[in-house]
Amino acid sequence: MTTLDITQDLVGRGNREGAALFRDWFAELDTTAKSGGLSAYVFVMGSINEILKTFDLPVVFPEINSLQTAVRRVAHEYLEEAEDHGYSPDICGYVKADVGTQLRGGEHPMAQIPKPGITVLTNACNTYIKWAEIWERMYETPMFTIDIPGTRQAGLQTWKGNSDFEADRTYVEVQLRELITLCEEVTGIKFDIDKFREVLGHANTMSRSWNRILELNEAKPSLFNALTDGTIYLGVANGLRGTEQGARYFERLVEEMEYKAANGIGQTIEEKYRLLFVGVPCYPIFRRFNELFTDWGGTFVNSTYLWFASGGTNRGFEYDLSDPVASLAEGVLVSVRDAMDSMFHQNIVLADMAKDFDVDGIIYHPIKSCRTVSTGLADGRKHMTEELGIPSLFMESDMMDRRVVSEAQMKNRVDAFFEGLASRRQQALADPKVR
Amino acid sequence: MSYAAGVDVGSTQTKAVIIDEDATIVGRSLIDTGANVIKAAESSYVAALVEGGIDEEEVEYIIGTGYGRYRVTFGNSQVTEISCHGRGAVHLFPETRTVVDMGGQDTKAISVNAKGEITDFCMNDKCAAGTGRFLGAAAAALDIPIDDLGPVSLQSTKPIKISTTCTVFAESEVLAWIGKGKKIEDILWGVHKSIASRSAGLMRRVGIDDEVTFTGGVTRNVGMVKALGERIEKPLNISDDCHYMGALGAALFALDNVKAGRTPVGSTAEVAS
Amino acid sequence: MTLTATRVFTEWRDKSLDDALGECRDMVESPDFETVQRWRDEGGKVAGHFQVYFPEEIIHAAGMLPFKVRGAPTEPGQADSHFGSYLCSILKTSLEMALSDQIPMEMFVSHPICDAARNLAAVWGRNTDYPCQILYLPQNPNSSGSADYLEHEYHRMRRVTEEVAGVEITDEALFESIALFNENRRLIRELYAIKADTPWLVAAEDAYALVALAGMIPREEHNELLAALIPLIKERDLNREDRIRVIFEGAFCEQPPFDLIRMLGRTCYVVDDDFMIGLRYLTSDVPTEGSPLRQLAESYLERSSYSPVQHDLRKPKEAMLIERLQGAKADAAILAAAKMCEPGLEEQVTYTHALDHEGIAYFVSEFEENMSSFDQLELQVETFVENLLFA
Amino acid sequence: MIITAGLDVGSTYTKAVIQAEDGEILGKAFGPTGFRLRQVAHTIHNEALENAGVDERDVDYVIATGAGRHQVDFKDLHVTDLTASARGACFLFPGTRTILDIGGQTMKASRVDESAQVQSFRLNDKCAAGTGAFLEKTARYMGYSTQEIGALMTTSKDPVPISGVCAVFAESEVINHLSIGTSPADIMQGAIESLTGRSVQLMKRVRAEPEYTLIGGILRFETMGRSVSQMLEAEVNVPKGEMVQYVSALGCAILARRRLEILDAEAGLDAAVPA
Repeated sequence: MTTLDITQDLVGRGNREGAALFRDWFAELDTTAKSGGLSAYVFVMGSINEILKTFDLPVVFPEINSLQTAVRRVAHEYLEEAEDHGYSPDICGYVKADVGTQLRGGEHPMAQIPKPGITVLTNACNTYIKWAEIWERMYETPMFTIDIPGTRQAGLQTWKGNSDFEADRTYVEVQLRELITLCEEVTGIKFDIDKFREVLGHANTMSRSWNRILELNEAKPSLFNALTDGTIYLGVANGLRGTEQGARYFERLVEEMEYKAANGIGQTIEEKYRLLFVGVPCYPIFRRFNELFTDWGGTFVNSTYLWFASGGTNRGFEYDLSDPVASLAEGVLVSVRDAMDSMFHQNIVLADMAKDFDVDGIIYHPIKSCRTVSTGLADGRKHMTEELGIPSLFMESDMMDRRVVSEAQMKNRVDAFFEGLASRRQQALADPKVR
Repeated sequence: MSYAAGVDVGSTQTKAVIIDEDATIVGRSLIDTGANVIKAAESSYVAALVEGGIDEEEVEYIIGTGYGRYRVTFGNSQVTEISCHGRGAVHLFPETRTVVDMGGQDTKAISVNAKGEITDFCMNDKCAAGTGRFLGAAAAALDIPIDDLGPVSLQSTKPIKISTTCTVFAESEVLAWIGKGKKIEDILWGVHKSIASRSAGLMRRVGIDDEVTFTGGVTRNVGMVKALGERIEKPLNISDDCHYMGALGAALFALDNVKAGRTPVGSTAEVAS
Repeated sequence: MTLTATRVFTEWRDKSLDDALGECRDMVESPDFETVQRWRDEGGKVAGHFQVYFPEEIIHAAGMLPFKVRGAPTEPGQADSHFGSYLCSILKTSLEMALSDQIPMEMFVSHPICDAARNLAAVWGRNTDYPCQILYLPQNPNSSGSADYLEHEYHRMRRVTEEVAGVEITDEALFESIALFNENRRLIRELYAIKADTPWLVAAEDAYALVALAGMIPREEHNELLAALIPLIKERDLNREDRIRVIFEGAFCEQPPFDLIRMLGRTCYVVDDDFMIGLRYLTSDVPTEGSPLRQLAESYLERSSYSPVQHDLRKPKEAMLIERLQGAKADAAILAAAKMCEPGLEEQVTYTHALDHEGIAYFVSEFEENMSSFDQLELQVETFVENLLFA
Repeated sequence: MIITAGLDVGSTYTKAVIQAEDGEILGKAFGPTGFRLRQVAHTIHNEALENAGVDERDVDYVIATGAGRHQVDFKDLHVTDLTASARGACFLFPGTRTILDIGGQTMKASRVDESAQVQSFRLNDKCAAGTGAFLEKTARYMGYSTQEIGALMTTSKDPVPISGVCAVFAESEVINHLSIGTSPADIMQGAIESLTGRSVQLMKRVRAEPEYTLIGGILRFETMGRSVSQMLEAEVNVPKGEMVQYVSALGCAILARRRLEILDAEAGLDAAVPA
C-alpha cells in the first residue's frame, strides 16, 4: 500500500466512522421505538452507561437529540411547540426541543425516539432533574438521580483516602447499588458482574484513547478541529461508552491522529491562529459559526466542551476491575464532579491548555440556555485576562435558539478580535520583545 | 498631495472623514443612513470631498467601517468600527487606554495600547437595552429635541430610578413616570444615570484605565458625559471629532496603507496591521 | 464568644403596632442592612448563606450571625461585569453586596440549588478573601444513604464554622440553638395562621417584613419581636374586606420587590405563600435529643416544605401546591417566577397544568427583585381580580 | 335616560365614548395623548360630550382605562384595558371568544366566556421585537407610510426571516438585509410574518378558541388581519373603520352601565373598585 493510499484510508476516517456509528446508534433507537422496546434516558454529564450497558439497555441522550434539531435547522419548530406548551423563552433550549420531540410522539429528524423505560441522571446540571421530572409526569417512568457532591470550595478538592471524600464516595456507591436493583426490576434481568467488568474495560480503553487524542492535538499544525470534528468524537464517546465498538473506534482514532501527527497533516485550512473554545458551540448556525474563525485562519485546538461533555473520559480515570462497583463510584464521583464544578478550577485547566497547546487566543461563548456552563465565564475571563494576558473574546448567544443568534453582531466582534490578533502579531514580528 | 479616507456606515448615521498625509482632517460629513445603504456611503463620501475641496483622484485609499462596511462599494477594504474607534481615540488623545463608544444599537468598551491597537473589548450582547438609542426614544416620548436631553437632565434635583432601559418600552416607561407626576428633568437624569451604569458595567469588563475617551454621537450630550464621568469617577476625553471617530480611525488605517505603499486590493488582515 | 445579649434592631420597641410594623418595613427595605453592621460593631462575626435553606443552628451555635443572602434593592453596577446577560437578578445584587463591601462577612455559603447558585460560591470566592463554600444538600433524598451523607456534610460544615468562629461547637450549644429556632419556626407558623384565618389583620407586606427580618437579626431578637407583635396583631380591630384569597407561589429564592407585595396586598388577600420559604423549611420541631446534627439532617429530609429546587419523589410539587391552596382556603394562585430562574420557570408549567386540571383560577407572571415599574404586572393583577369579581 | 362614558388614555392616543342606555353611541372623540395625561383626558372627554350634545352633568358613570387611567380625575372607576377591550370586542362581535390586541409596545391575548368575562390572558414578553412599534419602525426606516405597506406586500416573493428577540437588533437585521439588496417588500413581509408568528403563539398560550377578534393600533396595517387569519387558518373579526381605536373606550362605557345596574341592585361590590 502506498503512502497515498494509507493517507486516503486514514485521514478523516474518524469522522466517517463516527458518522456511521452515529447513524447505527439512532437506527437502533428507531427499531426500539417501533418495537416498543425498553430504553434508558440519560445525560452527558454522568450517563452511567457502565451500568445500563450491562443490562443491554439502549441509551437515549436527549441533549444530543436536541442538539441535532439545531444542527439540522429545525430547532425553532420544536422550541415553539414547547413554548406553546407553557415553557418560557428564557429556559434551556435542550429541554424545550426535547419537550417538543415528546409532544410529537418521538418524531425527530434522526429517528423515531423511543419513550423512556427508565431515566438515569445526575445533579451535574440541576436542570437534568427538572427535565427528568417532565418525563416522570408524562410517562410515569422511574427516574433515578445519582446525587454527586461536588467541590465545596476552590482549592479544597478531596481525594481517595480523605474522610470527606470517602463519605461522598460511599453516598455515590449506595446510590449506584440502588440503581442496579432498579435496573434489575425494570429489565427483569439479573445483574451480571462479569459483563459489568467487560463494560468497564471498554470504558477504560475509551478514556485512555481519548486523552491520547487530545494530547496529540498539541501538534503544529493541530490535527483536528476541537469544535467541529470534536463534536463527532463526543457523540461516540457518550453514545457508545462502555461498548466494544466505542472502544475500537477510539483506538482507530488514535491510529489516525498518530499518523497525521507523524506526517504533519493538519486541519483542512492553513493554521494562522490557535484558539481555545470555552462554552457550548452555536449550533443553529454551526458551520457559519466555525467559518467566522476559520476565515481568518483561526483553528480550535482544544475546548472545555471536549472536557466536560466527554461522558466521563475527561480525567482519564480507569476503573479497578477487581472492585468494580466501588471503583465505578469513585470514577463517577471524580469525573462528574470535575465536569460540573469546573467553575472552581477552570482557569487552571485553561492556563495549562494555553501553555500545552500554545494558543493565541481564547473564545468565550456563554449561552442563554445553560447556566451550569455560562454563569462563571465572565468572572473567570476577567481573572484569566489579568493573570495570563492571553487575548480573549467574550460573545454570548445560544446553542439552540436562533432568536438570540445575530450573525451580523457576531461577525463584527470576531473580525475585531482577529484585527487585534493580527496587529499583535505584526508587533511581535517587528519587535520580538513585545508579546 | 495624497489623501486617505474612512467611511463609517452606521445603523442610523453615515460619516466620512478625509485626512492628508499628516493625518489632519481636511474633510468631514455626516448624513442619515436611511434605507439605501450604498447610496448613503457614496453621498457622505462625496460630501466630505466637497467640504475638503479635494479631487477624488487624490484619495489613494478608502476604508469602510460600521455595520454597512461591506456596502462601501468604492472602498478598498474594511475594518470593524471597534478597531477604528480605538485607533481614532488614541490618535486624538494619545494617552487613551480605555474607549467607550455609544452607538445606535450597541455600546462598546474597548481597551487599547499606545499604538491604538485593541487589547480587549466588550459589547452589549443580549439586546440594545441601555444603549444610546434609548435616549432618542425618550426624547420622542417627551417630544423635546434630542439636543436638549442633556441640558434638561442637568436641571434634575431628585432623579428617579429607572431599571427598564429596553428601547421599545422607553416611551411607556417615561410616560408612566410622567403619570406619577415626576419632573421631566428628573426622569431624564434617571435615564442618563441608568444608561451610564450599564455602560460602566461593560467598561469594567475590559477594565477602566486612567485615561478614558468617549466616542460616538452621544458625546454631544452633556448629560451623558456627566453621568458616565460620575459613574466611573473619571473625567472623559471628548472633542467635536468624537462623533466621527469611526470614520477617522478608518481613514488612519487607510493612511497606513498609503504609506506602506499598499495597492488598493487590501484584505482586512492587512489593513488591521 | 457568644453575643446572645446583643440587640441590633431596637427601632420597633415601645411603639404602637402600626409604627412598629413601619420600622420593620423600613429595615427590610433598606439596601444597607444596618442590623448586620451593628452586629459587627458589637464585635460579632457574620456568616452569609444564600437562599433557600441552610441549617442556621450550626452558625448560631458558634456565636456567629447567620445572615440570609437574598439580594438587595440596589443597582448591580459592579457585579454586572462579573456575569453574562442571561442571569437572575438575585445573583447579581447579592454579589454586589460583597464587591461593594456593603456586608463584610467571615464566610459565605451557597448551595447546589440551581446551576447559577452553585457557580456563585466560586465567583464570590474569586473576588473576596474569606472562605466561600458550597453546602451540598442532597439532591436525592430518596436514597438510603442520604441521611448518613447529610449528617456527615453537616459535621463538615460544623468543622468549617468552628475554624472561622474560632470556637468549638458543642452538642449542648447545638441543642440550645435548635430549641431557639424551634421557637422561631413556631412563631412564624403562628403568623402564617393569622394570614390564613384572618388575613385582614395583617397586610401582606407587613407579614413579609416580619418574617424577612429573621434573616438579618439574631434569632433571640426575632423571637422577641414576633412574641411582642403577634398578640397585638390578633387584637387589631379591622374590617374584613371583600377581596379574593390568593396564594403567591414562586418566591422560594429571589424575592419579589417590596412594592410588588404591597401592590398585591392592596388588591387581594395573600393567605399563603413561599416568601422566604427557607426560614420555614422545617415544618415541625427538630427533636432535641440524640445527635443534634443527625436530627437536623433527618428533619430536612423527612419533615420539610417543598420548592422547585428540592427534588423528592415523595413530594410531587404540583400536589404540594394544591395542598397549600386548599390548606389556606385560597380562591386562586398567583404563579410568579423570577426572570431567568430556570427551576422556577420550569415548575410554572407543571403548576399551571395541575391547576387547569383542578379548575382553579391562576395567573402566571415574572418578576425581578430590583424592577422599578410595575405597570405591566399591576395591569395583570387588576385584570385577574376584576374578572373574578365582575360577574 | 342613563348616559355612561368610557375613556381610554392610551400611551399614544386618548379616546372617549359617550353611550346611551340602549347601547347607542351618542358621541366619541380621539386625540394624541402627549404627556399631560390629566389635561388630555378632560379635553377629549369634553369633545366627545360636544359631539354627543350631552352636558357633562348628565353623565351618570365614567370608567377610565389605558396606561393613564389613574390620572383621570373625573372617573368613577378605572379598569385595565384587558377588561375593557374584552367588553368592547364582545359588544361589536358577540361571538368573540379570543381577543388579540397588538398595540405600540404590548401585545395582549385573552380568552373570554359568553358573558365577556376574561378567562385567561397573556402579555408579550418584555422583550418585544413583536410589537406594532417594530413594524412601524421598519416601514418608516424603508421610507414607506403605513398605508403604502399593503400594496408593497403584494410584491413580496420570498420573505426573509426576521427572528431577533430585541426590536433594535431586529432592526439591525433589517439594515443588513437592505445592505445585501433584499427587496423592501420581502423584508416587510418577513417582519409581518414574524409579528404574526408571535401573535399566534401568544394566542395559543391562552388556548385560543374562535371567534377571534383583532384590535389595537396594529390594524393600521390592514395586511395584519389577513396574515393572522391565514396562520390561524380561521376567520378573524376586525372592527370596521374608525371603531378600531374605540374598542376599549366603548368597553368602559358598557362596563359603566353594568356597574350602575349592580349598584342599583344594591349588590355593593365596593371591593371591586380598586383603590
